[in-house]
Amino acid sequence: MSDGLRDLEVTVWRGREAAGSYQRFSVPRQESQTVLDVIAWIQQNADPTLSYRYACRVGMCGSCAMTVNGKPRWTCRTHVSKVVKGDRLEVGPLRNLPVIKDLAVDMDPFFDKWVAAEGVFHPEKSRHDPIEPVRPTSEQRVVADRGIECINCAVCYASCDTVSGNPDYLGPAALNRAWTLYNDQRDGDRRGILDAVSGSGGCHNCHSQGSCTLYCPNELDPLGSIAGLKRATVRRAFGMEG
Amino acid sequence: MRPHRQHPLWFAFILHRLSGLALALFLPLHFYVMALALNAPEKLDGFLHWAEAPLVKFAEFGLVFLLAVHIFGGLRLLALELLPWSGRQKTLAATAVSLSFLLSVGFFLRAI
Amino acid sequence: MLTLRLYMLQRLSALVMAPLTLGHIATMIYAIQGGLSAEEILSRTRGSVVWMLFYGSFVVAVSLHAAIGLRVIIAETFAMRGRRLDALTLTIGLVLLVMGMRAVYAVTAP
Amino acid sequence: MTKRPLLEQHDTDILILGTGGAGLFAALHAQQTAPAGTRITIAVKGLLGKCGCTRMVQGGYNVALGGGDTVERHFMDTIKGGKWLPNQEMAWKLCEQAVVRIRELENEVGCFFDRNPDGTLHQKAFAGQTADRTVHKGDLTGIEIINRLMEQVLSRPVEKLQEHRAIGLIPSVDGKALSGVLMIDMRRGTLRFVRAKAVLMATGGGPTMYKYHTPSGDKTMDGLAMALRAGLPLRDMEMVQFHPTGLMAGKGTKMTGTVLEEGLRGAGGHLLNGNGHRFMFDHDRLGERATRDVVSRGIYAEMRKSNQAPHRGMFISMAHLGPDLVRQKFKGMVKRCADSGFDLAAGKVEVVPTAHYFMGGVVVDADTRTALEGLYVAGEDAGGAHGSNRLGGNGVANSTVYGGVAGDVMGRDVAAIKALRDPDLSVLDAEIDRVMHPLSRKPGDIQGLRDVLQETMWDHAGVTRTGAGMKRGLAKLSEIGGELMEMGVAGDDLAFNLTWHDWLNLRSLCDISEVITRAGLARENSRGAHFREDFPEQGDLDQSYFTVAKRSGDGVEIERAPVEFTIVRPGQSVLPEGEPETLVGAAE
Ligand SMILES: Cc1cc2nc3c(=O)[nH]c(=O)nc-3n(C[C@H](O)[C@H](O)[C@H](O)COP(=O)(O)OP(=O)(O)OC[C@H]3O[C@@H](n4cnc5c(N)ncnc54)[C@H](O)[C@@H]3O)c2cc1C
Ligand code: HEM
Ligand code: SF4
Ligand code: F3S
Ligand code: FES
Repeated sequence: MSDGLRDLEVTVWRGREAAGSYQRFSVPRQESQTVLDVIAWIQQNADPTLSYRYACRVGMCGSCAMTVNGKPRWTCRTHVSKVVKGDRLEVGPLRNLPVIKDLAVDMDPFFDKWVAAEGVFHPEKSRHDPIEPVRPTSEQRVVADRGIECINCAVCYASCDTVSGNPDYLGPAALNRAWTLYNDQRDGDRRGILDAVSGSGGCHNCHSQGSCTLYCPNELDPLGSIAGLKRATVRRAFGMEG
Repeated sequence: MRPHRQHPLWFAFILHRLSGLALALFLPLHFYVMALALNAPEKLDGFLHWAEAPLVKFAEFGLVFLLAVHIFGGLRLLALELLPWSGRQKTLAATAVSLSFLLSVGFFLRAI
Repeated sequence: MLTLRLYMLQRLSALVMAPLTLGHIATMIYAIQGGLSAEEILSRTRGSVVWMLFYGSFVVAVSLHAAIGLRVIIAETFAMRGRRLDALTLTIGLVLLVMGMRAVYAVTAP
Repeated sequence: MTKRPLLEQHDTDILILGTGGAGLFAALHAQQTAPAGTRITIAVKGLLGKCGCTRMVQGGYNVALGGGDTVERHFMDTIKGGKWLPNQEMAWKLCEQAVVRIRELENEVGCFFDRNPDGTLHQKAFAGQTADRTVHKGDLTGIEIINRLMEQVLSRPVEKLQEHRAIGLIPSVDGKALSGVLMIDMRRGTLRFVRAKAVLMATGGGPTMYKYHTPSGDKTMDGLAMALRAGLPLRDMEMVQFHPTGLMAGKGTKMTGTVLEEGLRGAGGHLLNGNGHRFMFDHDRLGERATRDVVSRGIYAEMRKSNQAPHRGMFISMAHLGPDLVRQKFKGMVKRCADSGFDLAAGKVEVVPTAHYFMGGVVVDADTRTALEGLYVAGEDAGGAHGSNRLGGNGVANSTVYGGVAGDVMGRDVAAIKALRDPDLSVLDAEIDRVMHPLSRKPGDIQGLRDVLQETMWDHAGVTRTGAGMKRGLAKLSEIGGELMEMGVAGDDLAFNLTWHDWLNLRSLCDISEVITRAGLARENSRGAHFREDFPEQGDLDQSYFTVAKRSGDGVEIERAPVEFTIVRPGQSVLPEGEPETLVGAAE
């Protein structure tokens, strides 16, 4: 299958947080091959100690994101031919998160911020109540639906330079979730959400760099969601609803 | 430049930041020069003559340019943040605004 | 670093400045085109309450705006936080305000 | 012998293994029912909520919510779909509690499922159902369910042990109850023994010992292998569900085996062989719209006949419906295929049946209790609710319903348990030896050996089976198992050492593969997912039996146990007289 195609020259980040370096591997090229396949090939055939993370392999779990030729990507859904530069591929861990080892990062800070942004549904009803009718075409619902299909892959988080500069910044994914919930008419604490995103790490720190929206593999628009939160908080500050 | 930064919105961001920074650094200077009017009017006059020199003219051009870049960048941001527009409209508006601004600045500078 | 309050101050000051700055540039271009000397410029602004308010509000707005803007840049670039950052923001704002007001006074005092 | 890593001790009250629908629901419910101050710990092989199959649920969640549909009807569909093998108490509770659970998911957890234009929940019908019953969120239902559950759990005081892999159930000194669970802290490569008063096993089965499979990479039958070693009875172990249309993209990519959704066939997609012949009507009058097992067997039979396709699969073709329509209706699927280089909308995509779900599991009662005190099992690890076949949409209903039940039951049970139990150290030692075994052997090609296992299971205990084939399979399996024990892993750095885990994965898969094959041999008829060419008849329904596998010495023993028709007997129905056969319009 690899006939006609030259081997890939892959450099992979090895090591832990502070100490580490790129290591070079030669990987046979195949017609159907994702970046994740390349990494798995290295672990299975060249260096059994290479560490990385994946689960679903189809773009649903958001565990496999890495930095590929300098850009954050979900590796299980990134075909090699789309990102390869000549025959070269450079793969590193996601930015902005602590590295556990090689290509695996600690995602806890990302999820801590998700919770800190009140990205958690606040129920008003219980399992004993009927399910609330919600018109799918209502303006609010349309807005909520736009941001709902996030797989928490942290690609946006890794792409954002504001996160790099400001470790307190909640980041695009958490804020996108907060905005989605804010527009969920069933949520019982929409004011609390606005409070949570108005602190010193809140939505107002976003400089609209737009990398989040550009790189989100699911074509979500955290940039737009964050702008929505900024508007909502300002409106409330002027006493216009909230 | 790091690959993840190579896209228009990030360029817009860094342009806005650098112009803002440059303006903030220039501003005290500007205030100082203006304050000369009170203490040493002749120095101010000398300064204004000096301002006719080509190099200084060029610097001035740079300053007006920075200011314009920053203002329109800022207006773009404010529109993006405060008006619930769709992404496409925002891009269109931004392009329109920046084009018109470039034209007008060019026009004014030539007139000087 | 930027809370809602600082954010609003920065955006509001920007909104105030936008027309002021454009007005200022236009005036200057007009003035310089006419080849005005310092004396001539000053003779028009001195004693004018309108110009004083014009430049005065610009100075107030820009002190706020630039101080907050620099605060963000400093915090993100040099990882400065907390009291020190607040103090620095305040200092920058005050320096700009004082210098700016001196300039306004110089240009518009009767 | 490599030095043993330090064994850390850790105590908690309720320990939950796995963060799929079952594990996360258990954590929430345990928190609601357990006495204040109860320590709840959730341990998972990957990241919390980001592994396992519940996240991968596409089609949706079965629940009878009126509009003519009833719990009785859902129950009858489940029993008939399972070909009269389900444990009827479990199936009933599944259908009944799904109604509560879906309201909980919407009202308390915050899931938002697709609505009709008037704002009510939208429901559709999967194959094998007699009502529009499946609640969904587009075709990414699992992401919505797990993300919302994950947020709730993350925001509560539940201790999380992420990238902690359970490797052994350790009984108490007297052997009567469970003391705790031995784990590997995968990030550091150290061992940890966690004692708990109640342990829920919700590691989600996962038939990934087949050449083509759909589940996530973390699922390798660890739970069932642990249960087997602990001497627990496992039922229905021959029942492996194949999804007819897995993507075939070649051997070197993890994309191979992943699901192309059911809806493609429902919408009118054609299945073609290498000559472009639409072959499904040769096998069934419903053609491509027949049930999963039938279509899987059709494709498999065709594959054995003709070898033309590049990787020997068949093709699904949608283009005749109009590429633009396909692109619009199956946006996610088209994009996913495009990412791996295939044009689903206008071209044809090679497909193959792929191992999808495991109906077998630990014998439990309808309260998730097992034969071992202190051990509870829910979700795909538990056997009984589905019998020989799981209806599309019943999988996630099962894991969420029984996860919640387990949480409630454990929360109440721990109140009565005074102290943690001390472990049987000899078992603990043996389990530690087992995981350390490969570290003192010469490294070998583990992936290569897994390929051999997957070929073996695919060929001999796959979509269709024969007695002779399964016997050959057993011989191969014993060779593979032997080879694995001689194969090692370089043990100098155990931190995040995936190759060590590959070895352990393969160990679990080998153990359960043997059970699947032996149970397949013991069932001498064809029911649901289990089809034997040498026994193609379903056998007497009234005399239905299920298989029960148990460890005996070093081997596995299979018994047959009669199905108890506690609610309904074959030929009867719990539906009122005169109810229509189906409520689903002929259009779909
Ligand atoms: C692609 C796909 C699509 C599906 N679509 C549908 C559908 O539309 N409708 C439907 O009803 N069902 C569907 N199913 C089936 C459904 O996903 C499962 O039935 C159900 O989600 C299983 O839930 P669970 O909680 O038991 O296990 P899972 O959700 O699989 O979770 C298992 C958990 O246990 C962890 N684990 C495994 N081993 C260990 C260990 N040794 N130590 C610690 N933790 C461990 C895993 O990492 C994971 O977190 C689908 C399955 C797949 C694969
Ligand atoms: C001469 C005057 C001005 C100075 C010295 C100045 C300075 C600055 C500085 C230093 C920043 C911080 C940049 C950053 O965070 O990256 C900034 C930001 C900003 N400025 Fe100005 N500015 C001036 C005028 C204006 C005007 C007239 C506008 C109005 C339209 C404006 C709009 C903005 C906005 C919206 C930001 C926020 C950018 C962000 O958060 O990313 N500025 N300014
Ligand atoms: S918003 Fe997009 S990029 Fe960010 S975590 Fe969610 S899916 Fe990933
Ligand atoms: S990249 Fe970062 S700065 Fe804002 S628009 Fe996105 S969060
Ligand atoms: S492995 Fe799940 S998103 Fe890539």
